[in-house]
Amino acid sequence: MTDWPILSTVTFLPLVGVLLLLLTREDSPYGRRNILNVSLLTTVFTFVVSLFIWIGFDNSNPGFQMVEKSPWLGTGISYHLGVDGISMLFVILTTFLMPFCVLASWHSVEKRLKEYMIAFLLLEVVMVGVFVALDIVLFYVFFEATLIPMFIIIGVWGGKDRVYASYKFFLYTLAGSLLMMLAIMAMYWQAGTTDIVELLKYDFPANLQTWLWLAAFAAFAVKMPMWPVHTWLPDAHVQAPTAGSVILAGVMLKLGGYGFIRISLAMFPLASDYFAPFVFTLSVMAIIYTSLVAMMQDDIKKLIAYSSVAHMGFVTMGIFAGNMQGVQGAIFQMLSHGIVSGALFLCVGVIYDRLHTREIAAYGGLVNNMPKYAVAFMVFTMANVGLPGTSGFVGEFLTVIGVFQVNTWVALFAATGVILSASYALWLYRRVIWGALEKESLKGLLDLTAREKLILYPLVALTIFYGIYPAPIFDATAASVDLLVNNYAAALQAAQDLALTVH
Amino acid sequence: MSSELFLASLQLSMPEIILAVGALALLMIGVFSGDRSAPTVTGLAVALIIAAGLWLVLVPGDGEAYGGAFLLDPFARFMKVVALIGSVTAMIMTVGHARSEQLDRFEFPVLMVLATLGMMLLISANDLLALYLGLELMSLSLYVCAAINRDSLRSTESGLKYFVLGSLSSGMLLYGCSLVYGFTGNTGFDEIAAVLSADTRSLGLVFGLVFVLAGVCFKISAVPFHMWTPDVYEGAPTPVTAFFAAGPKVAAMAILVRVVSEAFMPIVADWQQILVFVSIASMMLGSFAAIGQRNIKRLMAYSSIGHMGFALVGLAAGTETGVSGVILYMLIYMVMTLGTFACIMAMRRKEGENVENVDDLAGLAATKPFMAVVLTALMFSMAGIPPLAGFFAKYFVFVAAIEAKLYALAIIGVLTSVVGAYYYLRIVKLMWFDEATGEFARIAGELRLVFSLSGLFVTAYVLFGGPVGTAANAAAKSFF
Amino acid sequence: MEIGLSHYLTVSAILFILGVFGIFLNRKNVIIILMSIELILLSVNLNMVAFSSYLNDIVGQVFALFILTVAAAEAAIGLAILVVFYRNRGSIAVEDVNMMKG
Amino acid sequence: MDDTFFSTYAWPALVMIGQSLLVLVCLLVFIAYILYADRKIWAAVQLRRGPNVVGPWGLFQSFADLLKFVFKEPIIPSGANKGVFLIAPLVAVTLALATWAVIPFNENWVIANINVGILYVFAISSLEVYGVIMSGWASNSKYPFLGALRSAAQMVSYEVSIGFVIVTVLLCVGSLNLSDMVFAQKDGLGTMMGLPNSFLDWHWLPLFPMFIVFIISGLAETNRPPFDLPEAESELVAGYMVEYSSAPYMMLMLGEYAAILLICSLTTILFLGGWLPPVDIWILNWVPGIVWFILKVILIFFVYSMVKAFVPRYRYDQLMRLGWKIFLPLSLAMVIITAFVLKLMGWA
Amino acid sequence: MSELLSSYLPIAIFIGISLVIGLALLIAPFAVAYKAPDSEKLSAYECGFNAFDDARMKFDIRFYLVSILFIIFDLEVAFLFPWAVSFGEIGWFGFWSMMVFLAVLTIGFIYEWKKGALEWE
Repeated sequence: MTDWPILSTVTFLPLVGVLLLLLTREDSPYGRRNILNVSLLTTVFTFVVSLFIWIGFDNSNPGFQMVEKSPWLGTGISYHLGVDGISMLFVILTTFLMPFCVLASWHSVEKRLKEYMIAFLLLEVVMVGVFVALDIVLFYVFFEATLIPMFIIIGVWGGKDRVYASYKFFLYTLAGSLLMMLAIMAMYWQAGTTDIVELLKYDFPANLQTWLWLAAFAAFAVKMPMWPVHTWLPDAHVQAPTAGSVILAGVMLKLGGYGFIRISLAMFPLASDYFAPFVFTLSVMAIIYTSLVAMMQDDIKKLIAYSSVAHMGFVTMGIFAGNMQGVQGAIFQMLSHGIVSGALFLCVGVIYDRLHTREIAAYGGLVNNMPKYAVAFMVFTMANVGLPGTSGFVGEFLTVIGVFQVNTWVALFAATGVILSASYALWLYRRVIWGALEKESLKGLLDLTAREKLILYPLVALTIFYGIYPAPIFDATAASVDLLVNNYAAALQAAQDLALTVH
Repeated sequence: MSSELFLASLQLSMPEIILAVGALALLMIGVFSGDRSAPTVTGLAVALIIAAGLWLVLVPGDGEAYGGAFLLDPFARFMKVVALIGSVTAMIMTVGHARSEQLDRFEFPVLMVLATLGMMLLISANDLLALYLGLELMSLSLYVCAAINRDSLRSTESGLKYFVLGSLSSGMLLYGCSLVYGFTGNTGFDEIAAVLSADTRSLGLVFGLVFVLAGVCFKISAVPFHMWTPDVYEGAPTPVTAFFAAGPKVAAMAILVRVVSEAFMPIVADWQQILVFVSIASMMLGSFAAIGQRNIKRLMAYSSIGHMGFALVGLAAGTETGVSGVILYMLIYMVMTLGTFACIMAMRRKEGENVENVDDLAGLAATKPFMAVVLTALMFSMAGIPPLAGFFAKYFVFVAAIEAKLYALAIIGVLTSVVGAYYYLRIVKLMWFDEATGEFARIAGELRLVFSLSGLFVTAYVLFGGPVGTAANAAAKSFF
Repeated sequence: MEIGLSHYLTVSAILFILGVFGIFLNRKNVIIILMSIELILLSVNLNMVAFSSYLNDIVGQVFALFILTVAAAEAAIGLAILVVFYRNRGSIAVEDVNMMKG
Repeated sequence: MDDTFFSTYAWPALVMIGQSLLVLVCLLVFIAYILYADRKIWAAVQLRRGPNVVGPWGLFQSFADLLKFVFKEPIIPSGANKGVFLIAPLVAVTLALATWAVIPFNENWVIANINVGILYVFAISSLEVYGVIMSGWASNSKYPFLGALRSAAQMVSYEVSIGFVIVTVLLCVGSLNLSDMVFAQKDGLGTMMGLPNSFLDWHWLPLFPMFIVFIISGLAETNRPPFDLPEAESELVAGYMVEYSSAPYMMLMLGEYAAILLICSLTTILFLGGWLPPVDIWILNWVPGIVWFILKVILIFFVYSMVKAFVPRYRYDQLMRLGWKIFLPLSLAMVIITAFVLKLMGWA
Repeated sequence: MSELLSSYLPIAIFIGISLVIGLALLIAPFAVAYKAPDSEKLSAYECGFNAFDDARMKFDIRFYLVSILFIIFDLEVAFLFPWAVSFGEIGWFGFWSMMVFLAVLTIGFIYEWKKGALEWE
């Protein structure tokens, strides 16, 4: 098992599915069935294989594991893969969510199913790639490559304003990440390597760090998304098909957070420290402002999208708190949000498939004929709010604790965000689920089908499980985060000492 | 010249000799057997170019020939191979279109061979005189190629425009050459460099430099010498446009690289400013002006202007990394362009008419999925989205710019590439998001081959880019 | 007055500028453009020969000879293209070269 | 003003002016009599008497014509471009006369013994086509226009062959100076065979085909019959001269005859040994070189006149065919052959 | 007097005098001749017709062709002149260089011939 390049296998396994899909034909019900089966099998199999990463993962080792390295492109760039505690669980999260995306698209995608599935499998390849890449150019390649399939997914299978949304998504992200590309080049020029392991050890000069941090920030902040560059997200979410939203919220947003931890915080500690208040300000703005905006929404998906922005505010806040609780909380929050927001979009997908509208006003009293749905939806809403006992609580709590050690006011404002999120989430739940079943169109709705149960129940279980017993995740991340935080503190200390000796 | 020296010269320039003698032989074959020989002549022309390319690849040995006017080094070899690939591909693409575009005359392949010969000479030029002659041989053939459809007003008009502006540019180039000659007393690049590093430069020489750069920039259609490009691209028959966009650009860029990094290396500060300006202007114009274009050939013209701006970013750095970036950029650009033009040439309605509006691509993903996938890959590649080849092209030139501390250039570069992405996306959007308005006829085999290969190249570059990059690095070492 | 290099260069510069202006300011006839191009090439030749004599170096004159040849080829091709254009358009006025706006 | 200026500039300039005037006056008088001779010869062939009224045997006919032309009313057609219309004859006559500046009439009897003499002649005579084009275009009338076009095309067509012919001579001589060309004919094929210096050494013998090509091309170049298509009376009346009258007309004619004489003297210099006597014996050497020169020119002119009298006019397509398809390949081949032979025999 | 001046000044003087003679001849009739223009006399000659239209009309494309061919071959001659003059000094290399050049031109010539550019029918 040791020699087997498991990371490459997991990363590129979906390509096998792509190849198989290319051989199928779509023009009959059987063909359609074949496509779905192939996709489902591929994603499930990938997930199963990816579990071996977790099994083989050594929790006590803070460094990179399962490393693969070979020269590539002949100009200093190498094909270098590996996982540590920070990235490993994101890989699992990605492979875990993919089968749900396939299942969620079972009936809802009517045209060009084959291309749809191919796009999703390619997306899986590049997303996993981002998390396992240990060469910064490779990282960038995967990071940026997510744009192509996502653009097509939103544009082809999206809603009515899909063209606008896909353009906005693409160009926002591209503009941000191209600036990061310049930062990567500058890092290469400065450090003479693009290897993340090497770069992590490299001490960038303080003034250069500032610029590099800003450039990287542009990319990750857009991807994350942080207020005020978040505006592409609601559009993209609303227009994307259900599975697209799941992936967007569940995984793509995490690319930004992962980037912050892996690159901004770890490589530019001085700049991170310098800019931390700035990030806190933006995060608090995001938490409060977008929560308020979320309350004003008539569209379920848009509401969830804004809530995502708010939750990502906690993440950035936690990351740049720069301490153990903050960073671990942020990672946990991202993983939890990956599951919860993905699940919420799946819930929306369930009723959207039935009624083909996402207007909140079109619903009401669903509890009467969809009790199971109401239960599932409730669990996710609670998790979204951050109710203790759900996974959402752990992350939010930890990040707030983390930031409390750094800045009390920020923690205070962030805490108000929790209250706000409770109000919009519960209000949404009330308007959709509670109340009398008055609308004619809703009366004929059936409760969850077997497929939908298969989608939602595992997520419900997981949400509650991690809410009660988050230890497996902390165990995995602890060592790496500890190393990271120590390095961060050490770098700050060193800079301070230097400053003192100079004066 | 002693006979051994002469024989060595002959051997170094054998690919050129093959092309020259071959072109004359083809002309004779053609004229003695009439216009129905056009397919044969095309086939033989392809064989000739392949023969020249094989000689280049297989026969080692570098050096100077003809008293230093002709230079074969790894750089020249690499660029020549690239240019030859471009020419031969463009030539193969014409086969199916010869009749409909009235290219079914044997002169056309002969002219293409001559233009290719001009490119080869240009790439190897190591003297202002050789540069001029190579450039003119190429340009004169291209002028005629542009106007080859003599019954079409658009074709002849584009030929006329190309001719007038092209001659103006060679006039400027020459004026520059004369000043450089006058103020350095030499026309050989090595001697010019030697004089420049020994003396302080004079104002007249800077004028000469500016004029020379202007003349060459015209050929690569960099702003502000781009005026001809959209019209010529639009007016010339599509196979000719494909030809224009491939080899000549590579050759002109090669000589630009050689002129600045060999002859004018000692006054790098002077030409760097010029190239930075030209590069910024090209990138900006290329991305902004393309937005409103409806004709896909015109769009490609602006796209090529923009791409030349990006390639110049690397050159402006004036370093080995930069040159290697330019080399790779030109290679990748050429492959993408040829693939795209193969797709454009495949835009033929079932009724038989060729269409060239961007909107005609609507719904292509439904009607011709394979072509749509390839064209999508090409468009994303042109926009510079990883993991496609176009990204790496941009990556290498920008690395060089950062290395040379041209931050502003790099930042403007990435911003314009976002704008550029917008119009490439429009094509993707049309193909994938919109409903088809009509269907294209069956795609000719050679076009399918070309765009498949091109699509394969841009997608698979991540896998096999290594050797290509190494070769480019080795080629760039020629100058440093 | 001794006629030196700078006089030749000045004359040639004036010719060159005349040629360039002839191309851009002329709105009437394409033939005039062709003549302007020839004028530019002649100014270059003057430069070349003047430098050649000044530097006591034959290369400039060789260059001039080549320029002459290429100029002739260029004129021939230009005329030929102009003729086919005329056949299609029925005019060689500059403002009629306007099928494509660029 | 000091003496050096006078001795280095003014005096030589005065001498030059004097020489030039002398040459030009003699030339014009010569042309006058050549014209007379032309008419006489033509008349004789046709069994007419020709001009015989003015002066004894009509010897002053040309001068009478001159006076008549000058006193005739000059007409400028209403549609004509006046400036160009009047400049055209001036160009024609000036260029035709200017060429004579480098023609050596005898050893050192030359106005300007420049080292690129033949190039000068070639250049100036190439310009003569401008006079034709200008006059035809300025007249704004169909016949002159077509005549000028034809004439121009014909002149340039044959100029190519003439160029090649000159190259063959240059190969043998190795100099562009016209006097050198004559000197080079002192020794040649004849002396090589052991004969004394004689007319066998001249270039006409080794380059015989070129000699013929040159003579015929000369006819075409100067629009002489049988190649007088541009002024074919039956088709174009008088070609580019239709609208001309009075002195401008006379100037065009003068230019033409000056050009014809020039071709004759060029033939003499290139092929017939210039001022050299036919055989190098004392009695012939005693005769001044200029006499031999003039005699040879007259001889060629006589041939031209006879051709005019005898040979029917060519059709235009025949004319172009002769020029492009026969003379051009022939002279090109002769250049190659001459060069090859010279190289092979080690003569060059 | 410098050598350049001594060999070219006579030419300038000669041309000047030719010009003066030409001008004198040109001006003479305007000075001395009797003038009585009328509109018929001044109209263009057209075999008794009134002129139909402007005489600067379209004409046969072949005249262009001839002029183009002339330019090419005349330049060939321009290359041959210096070659021929220095023929004795350039050896076999010079000889064969020119032969290659002529061969290329001959091929061009053959092409023109076969394409019918030299026909005048």
